[in-house]
Amino acid sequence: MTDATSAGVGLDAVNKELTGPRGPKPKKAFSTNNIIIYSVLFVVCLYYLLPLYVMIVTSLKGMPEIRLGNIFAPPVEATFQPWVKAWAEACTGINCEGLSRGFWNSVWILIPSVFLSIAIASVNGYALANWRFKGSEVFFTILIFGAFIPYQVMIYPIVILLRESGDGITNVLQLANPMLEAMGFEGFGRVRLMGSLAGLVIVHTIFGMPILTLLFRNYFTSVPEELFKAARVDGAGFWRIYFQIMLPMSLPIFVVAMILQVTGIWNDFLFGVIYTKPDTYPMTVQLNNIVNSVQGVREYNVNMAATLLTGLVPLVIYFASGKLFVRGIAAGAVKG
Amino acid sequence: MSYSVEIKDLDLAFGSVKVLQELNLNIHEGEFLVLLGSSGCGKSTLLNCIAGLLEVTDGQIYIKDKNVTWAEPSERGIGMVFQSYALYPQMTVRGNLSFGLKNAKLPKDEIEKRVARAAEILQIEQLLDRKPGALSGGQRQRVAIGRALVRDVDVFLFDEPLSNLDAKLRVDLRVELKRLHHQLKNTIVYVTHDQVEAMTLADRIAVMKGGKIMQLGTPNEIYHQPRNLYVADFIGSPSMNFLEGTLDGTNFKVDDMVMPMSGYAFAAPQTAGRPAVIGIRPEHVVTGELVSKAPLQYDVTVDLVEPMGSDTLVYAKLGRHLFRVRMDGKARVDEGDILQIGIDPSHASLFDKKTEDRL
Amino acid sequence: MSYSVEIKDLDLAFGSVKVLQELNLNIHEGEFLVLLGSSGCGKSTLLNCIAGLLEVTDGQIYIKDKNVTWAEPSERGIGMVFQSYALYPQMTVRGNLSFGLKNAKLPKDEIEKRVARAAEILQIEQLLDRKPGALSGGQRQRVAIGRALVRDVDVFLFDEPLSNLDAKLRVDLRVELKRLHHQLKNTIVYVTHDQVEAMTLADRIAVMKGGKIMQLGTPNEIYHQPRNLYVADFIGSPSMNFLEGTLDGTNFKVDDMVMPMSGYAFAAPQTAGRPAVIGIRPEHVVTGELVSKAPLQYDVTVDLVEPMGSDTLVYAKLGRHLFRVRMDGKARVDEGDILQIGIDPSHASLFDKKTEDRL
Amino acid sequence: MTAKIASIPMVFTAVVVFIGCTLWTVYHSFTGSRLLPAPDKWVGLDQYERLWGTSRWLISVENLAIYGFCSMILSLVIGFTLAALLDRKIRFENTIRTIILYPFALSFIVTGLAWQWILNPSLGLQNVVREAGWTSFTFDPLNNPDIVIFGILIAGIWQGSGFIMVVMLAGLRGIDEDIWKASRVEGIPAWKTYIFIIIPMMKPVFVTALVLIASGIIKVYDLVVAQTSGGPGIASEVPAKYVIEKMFQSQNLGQGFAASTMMLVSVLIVLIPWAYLEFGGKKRD
Amino acid sequence: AELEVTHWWTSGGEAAAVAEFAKAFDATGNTWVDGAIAGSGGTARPIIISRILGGDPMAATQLNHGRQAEELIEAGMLLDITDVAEAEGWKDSVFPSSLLDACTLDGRIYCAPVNIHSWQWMWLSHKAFDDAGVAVPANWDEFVDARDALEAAGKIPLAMGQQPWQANGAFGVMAVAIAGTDAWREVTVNKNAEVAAGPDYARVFEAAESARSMAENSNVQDWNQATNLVITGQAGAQIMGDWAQGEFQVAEQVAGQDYTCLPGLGANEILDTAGDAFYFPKQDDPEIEAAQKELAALLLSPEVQVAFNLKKGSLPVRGDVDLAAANDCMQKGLEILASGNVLPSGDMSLSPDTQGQIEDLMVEFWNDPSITAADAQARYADIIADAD
Ligand SMILES: Nc1ncnc2c1ncn2[C@@H]1O[C@H](COP(=O)(O)OP(=O)(O)OP(=O)(O)O)[C@@H](O)[C@H]1O
Ligand SMILES: Nc1ncnc2c1ncn2[C@@H]1O[C@H](COP(=O)(O)OP(=O)(O)OP(=O)(O)O)[C@@H](O)[C@H]1O
Ligand SMILES: [Mg+2]
Ligand SMILES: [Mg+2]
Repeated sequence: MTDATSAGVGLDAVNKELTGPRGPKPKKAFSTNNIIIYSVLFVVCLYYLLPLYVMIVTSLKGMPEIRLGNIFAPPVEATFQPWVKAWAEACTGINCEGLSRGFWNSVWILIPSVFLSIAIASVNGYALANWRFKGSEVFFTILIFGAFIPYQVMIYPIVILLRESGDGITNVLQLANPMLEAMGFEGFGRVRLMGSLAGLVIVHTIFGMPILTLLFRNYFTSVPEELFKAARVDGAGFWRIYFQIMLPMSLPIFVVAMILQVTGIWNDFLFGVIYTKPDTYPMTVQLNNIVNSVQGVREYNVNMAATLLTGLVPLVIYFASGKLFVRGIAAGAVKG
Repeated sequence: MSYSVEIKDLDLAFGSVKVLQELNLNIHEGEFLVLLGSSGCGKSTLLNCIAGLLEVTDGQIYIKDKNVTWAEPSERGIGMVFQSYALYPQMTVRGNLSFGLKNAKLPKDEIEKRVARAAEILQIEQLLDRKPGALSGGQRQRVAIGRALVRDVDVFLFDEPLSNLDAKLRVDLRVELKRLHHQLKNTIVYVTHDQVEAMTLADRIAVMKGGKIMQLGTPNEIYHQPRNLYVADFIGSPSMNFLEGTLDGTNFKVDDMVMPMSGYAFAAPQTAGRPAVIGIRPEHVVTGELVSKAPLQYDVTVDLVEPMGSDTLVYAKLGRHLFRVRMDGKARVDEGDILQIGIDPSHASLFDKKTEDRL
Repeated sequence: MSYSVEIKDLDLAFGSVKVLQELNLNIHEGEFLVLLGSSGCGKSTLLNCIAGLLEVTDGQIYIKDKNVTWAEPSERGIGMVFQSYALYPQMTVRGNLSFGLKNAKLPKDEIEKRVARAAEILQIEQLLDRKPGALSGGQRQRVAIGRALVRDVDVFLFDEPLSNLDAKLRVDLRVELKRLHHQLKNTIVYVTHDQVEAMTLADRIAVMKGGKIMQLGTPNEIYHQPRNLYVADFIGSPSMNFLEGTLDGTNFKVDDMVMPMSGYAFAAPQTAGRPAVIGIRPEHVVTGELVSKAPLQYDVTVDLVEPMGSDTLVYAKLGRHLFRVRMDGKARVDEGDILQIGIDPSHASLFDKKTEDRL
Repeated sequence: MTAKIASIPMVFTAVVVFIGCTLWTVYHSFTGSRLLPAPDKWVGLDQYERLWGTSRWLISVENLAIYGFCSMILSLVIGFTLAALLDRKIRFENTIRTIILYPFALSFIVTGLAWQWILNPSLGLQNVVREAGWTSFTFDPLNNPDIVIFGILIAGIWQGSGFIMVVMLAGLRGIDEDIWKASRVEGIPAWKTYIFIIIPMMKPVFVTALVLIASGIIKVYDLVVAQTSGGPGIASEVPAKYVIEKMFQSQNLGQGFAASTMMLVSVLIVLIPWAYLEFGGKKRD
Repeated sequence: AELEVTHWWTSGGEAAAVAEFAKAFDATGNTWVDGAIAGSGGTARPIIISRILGGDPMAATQLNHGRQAEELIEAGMLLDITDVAEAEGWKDSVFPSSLLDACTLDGRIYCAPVNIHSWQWMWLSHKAFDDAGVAVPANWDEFVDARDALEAAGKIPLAMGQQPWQANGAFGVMAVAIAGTDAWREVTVNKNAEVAAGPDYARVFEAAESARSMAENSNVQDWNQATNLVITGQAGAQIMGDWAQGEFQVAEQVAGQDYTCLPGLGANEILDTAGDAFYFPKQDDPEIEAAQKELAALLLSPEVQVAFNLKKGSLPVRGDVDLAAANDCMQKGLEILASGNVLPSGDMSLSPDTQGQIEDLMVEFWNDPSITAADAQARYADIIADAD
């Protein structure tokens, strides 16, 4: 009974094999379904790639060619002049340093902002996930609501807040001045938050906080609670658990947060324009300046080169990080 | 022919990973066949092939003598029940039951009739207007079965339908399922990794390992005459005791003990000095008064006692080997006691050491 | 006093949900105490209270006669092992074992000595430089135990340490754990919802339900003298058979059957006509030759047979009641057969129908 | 304790910045503040009356409504459709997903400029089509006040729909594989499964996506500034731009605050039902 | 000392003019840190103001003088440079004196006017009219008559950028030219809504309506792009302030030969005297304050005035400088100035808020052909009635 393969059955089976289908179902390479799916995707890809293509092509053309030709046509004579000009020569007012100035400003804004905002948000997330205290959820809820408050509501009061807290810090620091001066050191000068790099870093930290905190909180919540308990039983405190247990475990989410912040801060325009001064303008503001400083005709090629240059950093980061970015967005967004 | 499902030379590979290899299996009409194996051995894969949810790499599948190798799942006359129930959460129970029928454009009253019948069989009439979210695990499981039931199919496929339930409920539903099978007499292919479930439910069990069927047989055959070491070890809890030694004619030698295997039914005459493994189930080791009746008797030292209520499991030292002995729940033994045990070789199994096959 | 852990009037609430209520529990020095109960009954919560990971709402906790109600987890002299192992994934095994000691600022050579000793006891010396990711489930569990071990604590707390492992490994580790306890003689508080684990491991079991302890006693007491219906039903698989009836003097009447309960040890003299429930374990129902020796004998019809290898579970109809009978694995019974069974009332348990308490 | 100290930045941000600044703004919207905040020049609802009597504000609101509605619908539809297509085990999935998502890494300034260029009628798309022979072809959304907002929409969708697609894709991947199997066994065609089973199951994902889109919509500013500066005329003005200009350019803070308060109110209208569903619902079950 | 100076002069001619300031200032041993903000005053002003408010002021900044700075002065955020003005004798040299009045609040002077800009110009392309085969018009009515010919020749009759202030400015020019000075004064200075709703202004709105239709095909954004249309002969004319002059100059075109400038649309030769001024936000560093004052004095010095205004295409604020190098159009302007045909700028009479409202209205009107002249006039009168 176990192996009921009598001769008859065997024969029968052979007959069946000769007649019936066997193995994988043959696939039509061009089933209607596939044709529809792939052609839709093809068109979609065109739509998404078109602007990039046009920007690149345009940035490589000379002005005469642009005026005559078709924006989709590849450059007849590729020139990198627009790129050079955008990077180093384009003028705003009498500054003709192009985007290069903005680039370094952006870098100097970016590094501390990313670092500080991630540091604070990750500690927040960690505290919210593992060290809930009375009211912590309330603050968290407010924070999340904050993510949806239009920036316009807060821009002006923050100007005042920055000024006042700058003055406040100044006052506190200057209390020490007599002593310092007595000791032969130079006293503290006036601390300015508004218009300074520090101010912008604070603003970015504040506005990055809701989303990042949410991201970190979700992540740390998904870390098994028992790990945290085990560490407590092992006698580790708040910071030790954070640094020795949580931090090493959460590299992926830190990478994700970093990508989000780098792109977010790099792309910021509103805060850059309001909370900085020309010396410290980030690249996006510089870009807007260059594009809007029309001298005679609009130099579309230079504008496009400048645009591409500005987008380059986030694009490079985005392409380099590839799947992580996607995973991070998904992890942070869907759970939230 | 009376086969309900026939699988011929089935191969299945994910990319270069061969999950099923040259698999042959015939399932009788009305049979309750359980696919049993540890995690990752390819049980679900095989079931999905039968259902048509996976495309085979090679081989053929017949259901009711029809070659369905290329057929769509819905054309195969199968119903399927999943471990996670896979109920449509936003539809009521009634919606869940009737969705497939509506889709097949059955007349309304026919749909109603079938839903009512399934609900009656499964005793879920009063739940018809609830959503799955408002059901307990067992009720959900029943709805999932109902969804297969209404479709009036020949073959039911179950993929670990009870694994998500807690122990008590699992036992209850197991009984119910068995009763349902008696009532409906459909062919059932049932995947599980729980050997108790397999033993209690199956007409026949196919023990799988690494994409191959190790043994196909009734629960009794599998339990008492495991065809190889793997099956012997996999089936039974507490598991079989194994002692390594050599087989010399009909004598099995372990260290300096000699066990005459005269009562054992060898599959073939044995060569002398063959390295072999003997397997003895804990419950086949007798103690107390019965020892005197056993052909072989040994003294063992009790190492550890596990009282389990109805039984007591004793871990005892037989020479350098640890030996599991199952005793009555009321037996009083303590660690360090010397215990007399008796073994009947006719209840034992012998395996070749190298091939691991039954001798 | 020789109590290792004392819990006095413990209350714990999450918001308005009272999870533990007026709970009192004393655990002896060196005792293996198991907290047993179904999911959500508050076992882990109680354990976390002892560990100091949850703040109690009311009551006191003493460990080694010291009031630790407000102490930090690390100051309580406890070690804890979790279901998910909770190993620090980025540290090696050695790092995992020494983390707590480093926190306590122990000298380096002392740390090394302790780690080496724990590794030896648990036989994980060769794993010390691996990361948890490269360990099997059982090895991870051992490391988790090691982490508690190195800290030289008085009380070990285990929260379902074996639930994540597969059946075979669970049995093996259970045995190891028991052996370890014999060797170390620490106090152990062990949470599980698996009654087999509880029965086999415990010196005493505390059966919990809804945040209260239903019964505290040795496995034997719990199994044979369950203090109420809940415990009786919860412990034992297959579970107890219950028949409802009335108690008249020493006679228990079910429908038209009368069972003289002369052998039963009543806790108090009984009033006549009291509604009661009798509970009989399936293995206390005898069949075959033994029937003639039993004080009570009945004929039953076999309804369903579940072969389980070593045993066969028979569902039989006694009057209108379904009755589970455990028979030998080799017994041959079929559905529809008439079976003679014998019951010894001295092995049965009687419960009040209303209060559900043992009579 | 340490936890509380470590949370000070968060508490500060939540209370002082988010609540404090919001209340400050709301309060000052009832004053006649000009260039400088004038807390003592109480004018009651005057600012709001003027606001709702200003055609530029009305157009801004109308634009935002059109933009918001279309971009919600389109983002959801496009995002879901693309996610569903990508979920069909197609080849080059990673490449295509990367292509669809990359605009999300670009700023609105960059997006606006790129599309301004493509939609430029004398040099861009329209010109190309005309040169290709279809001389009557007209596609100049950025210069036509009636449809300029759709020109912005094209760019907005381009930038943001990839993100929604990823969210949807994650949602789709989160659906129990067995559900698909069950529907296949029952012979339900894929499109029906999507519509009747998958989409209803993804309700939370849709809600999340919707909230994400909505919170972005209300902040639309950079895009308009870069692409049209609100033109032609005031045809593509949006509330955020109105606020900024009233506050700083017209030096009428009170008016700007009133407008931003209205923006806040509209956010709350979207957010509160969501929060109620999301958090209130959880407590009940 | 290093002084950061913010301004929004970023077009070709403007940038060249600023460079003159910077050069002169750097020559004094100080450093001009240029803080150009591209876009227009609309983009730049928020930034400038938020920085002053935020306690991080620049050392000097361009602002249109007039009422924009009033509150800043009241709040004590701007430096009082009365002493510089007195030392330099601005009272006598600044002409017309209304410019200095605009910098004065309660008798103190807070800003240094640097140029006079008047809006009242129309720029006409000779090439365009030649191509169309009509003579270059000498006034608005002639221009309107030439419309058909221009269109027939494929020209845009009137070039118009899309920036809001352009529409507003063009309307202002028409108001002065068509409604006449008195009506204009009544409306702008006295805020008389009746006049605004009256027949004089009705004619203005009608003219604006026809201008609107003439500018229909002008799809450029920035004013200088519109100017460029005129320079290249694609458009017939543009109504734009004298700063457009700079663009013609950069393009090396010659007034009277390549293009013609018509003050007051050829109807009413009068100029308003708007202009740019520099303010000096208060700093707490005395060294910087000194440099600020130095800069203030420098900005009005005759040589710098000449150099700057030649490049910028605007008129100097001093009556006593020699602008022999100035071209045809500038000379015309100087003559009108000298004859005293001047009006105060709207900036000086209307609050930014009111201007903003008018601007919004104009932008809407210019871009939406469905708004009739009468509608627009009614709304205009409402705004004037509410103006403060
Ligand atoms: N889509 C897939 N791609 C690649 N490998 C797969 C895929 N699905 C399953 N496998 C592999 O095939 C093998 C068999 O998987 P299958 O799901 O059939 O196991 P199973 O016996 O059902 O196990 P379980 O009891 O855990 O459900 C496993 O090793 C698994 O890793
Ligand atoms: N943080 C919490 N907030 C609110 N309720 C909780 C929390 N933790 C546990 N509970 C509730 O307390 C009860 C007891 O939980 P506990 O974890 O102690 O159960 P358990 O007996 O360990 O169950 P299991 O066997 O599933 O682990 C449950 O009903 C649970 O829902
Ligand atoms: Mg499986
Ligand atoms: Mg638990």
